[in-house]
Amino acid sequence: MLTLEHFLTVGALLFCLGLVIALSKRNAIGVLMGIELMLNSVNLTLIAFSRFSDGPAEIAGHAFVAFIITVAAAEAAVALALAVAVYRSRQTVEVDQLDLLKL
Amino acid sequence: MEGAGVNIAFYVLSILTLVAAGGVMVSRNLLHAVLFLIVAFIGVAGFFVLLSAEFIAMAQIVIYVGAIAVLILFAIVLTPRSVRDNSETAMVGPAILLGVALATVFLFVIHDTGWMTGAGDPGLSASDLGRALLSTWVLPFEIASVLLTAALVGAIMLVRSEAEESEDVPDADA
Amino acid sequence: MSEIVQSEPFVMNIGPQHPSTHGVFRVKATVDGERVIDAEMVIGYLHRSMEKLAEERTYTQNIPFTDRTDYLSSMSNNLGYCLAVEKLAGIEVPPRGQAIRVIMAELQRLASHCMGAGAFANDTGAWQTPIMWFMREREKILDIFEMTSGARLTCNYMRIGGVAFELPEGFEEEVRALIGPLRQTIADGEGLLSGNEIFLARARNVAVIPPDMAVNASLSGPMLRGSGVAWDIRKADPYCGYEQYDFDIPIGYQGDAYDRFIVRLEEMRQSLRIVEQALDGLPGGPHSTEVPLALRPPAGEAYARIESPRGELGYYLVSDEGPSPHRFHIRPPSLINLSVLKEMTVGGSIADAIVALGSIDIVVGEIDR
Amino acid sequence: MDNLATDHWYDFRDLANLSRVILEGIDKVAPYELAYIVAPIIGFVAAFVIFVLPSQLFVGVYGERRIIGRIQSRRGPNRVGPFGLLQPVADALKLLQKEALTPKVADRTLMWAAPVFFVAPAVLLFAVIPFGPRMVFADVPAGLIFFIAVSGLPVLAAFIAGWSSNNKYSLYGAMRIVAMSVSYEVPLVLMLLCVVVFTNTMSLPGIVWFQKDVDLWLIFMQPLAFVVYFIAVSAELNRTPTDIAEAESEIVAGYLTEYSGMKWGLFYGMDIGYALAASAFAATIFLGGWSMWGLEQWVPPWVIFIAKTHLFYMVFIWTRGTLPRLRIDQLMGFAWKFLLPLAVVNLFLVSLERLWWSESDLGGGIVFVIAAINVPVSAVAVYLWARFLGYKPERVPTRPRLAREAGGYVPLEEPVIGGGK
Repeated sequence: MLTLEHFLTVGALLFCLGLVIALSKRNAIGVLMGIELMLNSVNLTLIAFSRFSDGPAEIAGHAFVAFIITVAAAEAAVALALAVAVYRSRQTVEVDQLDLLKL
Repeated sequence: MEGAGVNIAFYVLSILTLVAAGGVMVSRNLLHAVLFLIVAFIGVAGFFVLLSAEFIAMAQIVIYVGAIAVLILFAIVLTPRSVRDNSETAMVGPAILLGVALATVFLFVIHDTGWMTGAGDPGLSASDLGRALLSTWVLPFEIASVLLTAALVGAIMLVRSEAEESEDVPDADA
Repeated sequence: MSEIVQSEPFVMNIGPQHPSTHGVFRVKATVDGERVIDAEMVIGYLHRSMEKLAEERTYTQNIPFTDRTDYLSSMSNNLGYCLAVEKLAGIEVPPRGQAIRVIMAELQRLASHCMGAGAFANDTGAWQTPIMWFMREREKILDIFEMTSGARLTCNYMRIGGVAFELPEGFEEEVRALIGPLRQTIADGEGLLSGNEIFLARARNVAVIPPDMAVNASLSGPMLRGSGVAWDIRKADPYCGYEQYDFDIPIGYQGDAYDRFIVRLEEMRQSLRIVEQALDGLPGGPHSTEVPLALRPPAGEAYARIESPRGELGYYLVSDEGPSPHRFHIRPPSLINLSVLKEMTVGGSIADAIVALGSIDIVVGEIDR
Repeated sequence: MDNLATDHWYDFRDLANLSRVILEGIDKVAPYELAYIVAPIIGFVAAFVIFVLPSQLFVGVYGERRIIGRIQSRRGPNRVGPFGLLQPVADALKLLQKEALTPKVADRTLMWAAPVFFVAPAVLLFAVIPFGPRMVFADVPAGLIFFIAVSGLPVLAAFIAGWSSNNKYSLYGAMRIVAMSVSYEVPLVLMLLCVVVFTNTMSLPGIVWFQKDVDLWLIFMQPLAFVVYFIAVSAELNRTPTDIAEAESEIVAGYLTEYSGMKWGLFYGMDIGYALAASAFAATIFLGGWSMWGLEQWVPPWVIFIAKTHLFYMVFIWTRGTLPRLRIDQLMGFAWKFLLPLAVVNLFLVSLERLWWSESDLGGGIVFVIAAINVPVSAVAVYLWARFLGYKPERVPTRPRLAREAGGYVPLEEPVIGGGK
């Protein structure tokens, strides 16, 4: 018997793993991967809510996920372009090296 | 959702997805990390199928696995070997601490709340979603398309070097 | 891709073990993404020291060596060498011998161009089909060589003063039976490739050699003619009575790989014309003059050149009145034609580099000798 | 809908009967859940035994080699077994015996995993293909997008293969295949979107039923979509003239350079598998699937379907035997500059037509009008767009100039343009 809690648990664990990755990775691309994982976990949660509910909330979950996927695609493209641009000017994509604003 | 098959599928997918996500964290090679990420994406797509959201599952595979993962692979392969390691900054300790704390809170909330679950009608098809997107959600839909265009233009403008911009002066014979 | 990120240039070995280097030839290409920014040729994998070895053998014994330089056109190599010795020793060749030599040299040109055009099509990616069609015709030519000289590839047929044997029974019929199908195959190959949009995209405006560069680099053969320079040793400095035959020099338009390909195909047609004329007017008489086995030419030097399938093939001989040449040197057209490879490849993509190399039609045995 | 075949198990016009009878039999003697496990196995075995394996071996390997041999005026395999029919088996045995080398500097795990990742999606692809009216293994409502999603996966496997080999040629192959598939996915998906808009369904059986109901195949209603599908799919499958990822004359064997033995064999076999899947997909979408204007009443529909699939595969073989290969920049330019605008124009056109169809009450006969419009419009669009992009074949000489006498450079009388870069 699978309940909503099962899916929410997986979503929460996935989100936390993504968060840890996004916060701790040195490489900008690694950070991006963490963010993608977080977005995925949110999608999972939304779809789970949608599946276990009735009425207009059901379609809303799907629509939200569709928008999140769209935004994630745009975000990935821009983030990778940023990484490439940063690499071009600084010869590194390591986020702790990018400290020009630090005093 | 009942039945042995669904239960087995859920646990297999959970283990697959979470192990793959952990693989993204621990693997030293950035490319291995991306491949783990792809497995995690496929696992999440499997969850979507399990939750009878076939269309979203397919979109997940097409966009995340087919496009985003490929984009990341490109970005990695095109940066030199020296920046291809996947090590952590000094913030790894606090990050893990935060993650564990957040996970605890999440799990507490998840299991403590009495969720009002409905019957859950699994028959939500792609055409239902399409109709919703073009009626209820038409404004966000259009905004998303504008966002995609903006992201496209922005990504191209970001990576252009000055040499390339000078190349694009229209020639007489081009 | 290199436009998105400045990628690091790195060295890529094309060869010596590579499907498209036509033998053991190596290009150390420095590439930036898909673009070749530098190309260095490495040759010598097939060096057999023929020029030095030839100084230890008699003039007649050296003929088999020449088979093995350009192993795709042994008849032409035999001919060039024999012409040089004849010039050195002042030997006249009877008319029948000369006509047989012309037939053999032209058949050899056909066989070699079959290989060259087919291999070039293969390099552009026309997977095996054109080369198989041309190989089918080449096999028939090799059959004729076998029935004449006993060997298919290393014929060793020319001799100082003529040719080794009289033509066998049925030779003329065999050759005449060959001409029609060969014309058809040339037309087929042309129909498959010459107007083909993909082939044009791959070969047109690729590896362009301007005419002044072609002349300055002393290119010869289809490489030179592809650039629009009308130069053919058979016309400019006739040997073996080429002045009697009626043929044209095909020349290209702008010196790209495509021009060299169509020039080769047209040259095959012209060769067929020459073969037909030579067969029609095949004179009687002896096929060879008597030449002493241990030939000792008078002291001096001689340079004889012929239009081999690949270009100007020259043999330079110095005699000190001994039984073997004092100095034996070959001017291999493949090597000289290869010298512009860097100019042809740098700036293009890897795929263009392969097409450029294929359009030269090299034979590594000749380059390394 | 009329049932074409009877429900008797011996009616081989519909093999679904057989599987149903077997499942019912199992249901009587075994617990309920077992049928769930047996059903996929039966479907899998049936699809493989009837279609995939024989097609792979005898069309993909043997047939391809024989036909290409015929094109190249040679015989092809003719020694093993009658007419050389056992040649694929002999090849497989040889590959099994060969050592699968792994270079010292390669990424061993990934190099081992790549063929596995490559094979798995090929098996999935056949699940949604309708072989007959009821012979569809998994009737996914979004079968079309399932197909697109799954057929994008082997590209990643090929990338892993190329990258893990740690060979420059392999890396080139890997980069090329990824770049190509990303580019060609766009016109491909747009064109399939045209099909979806037109047929109003995303389910593959639904598309077949649509074509059967209007008695016209989609290839006539959507000729441009068919052409673009063929080009794009041959690019994704690495078939000549777009096989730049394996271009053997340039980068040796691309991402397969370091593979040998059965690991290579899996790639080779599954390349054919994907080509067959793409052919089956094309047969379903554009060639009417199992329907054949009533013939399916008499001939088993799955036989018709397999015949159509093989027919489409023959076109792959034909192009492979005759065409040279394009360069990567030309291929990318072709996808973005040529196919993409055409696809957008076609989508617009199809949407208008669909709107017209749903607004008017002309019934099914309107598809013939639409076909009569679309065929010339597509041809004109292709021609005009090619002209606009500078395609002028008649200006390219196919024969060289001729000179009578030897001399220097012969200047051109008029500048030559056209073709090339």
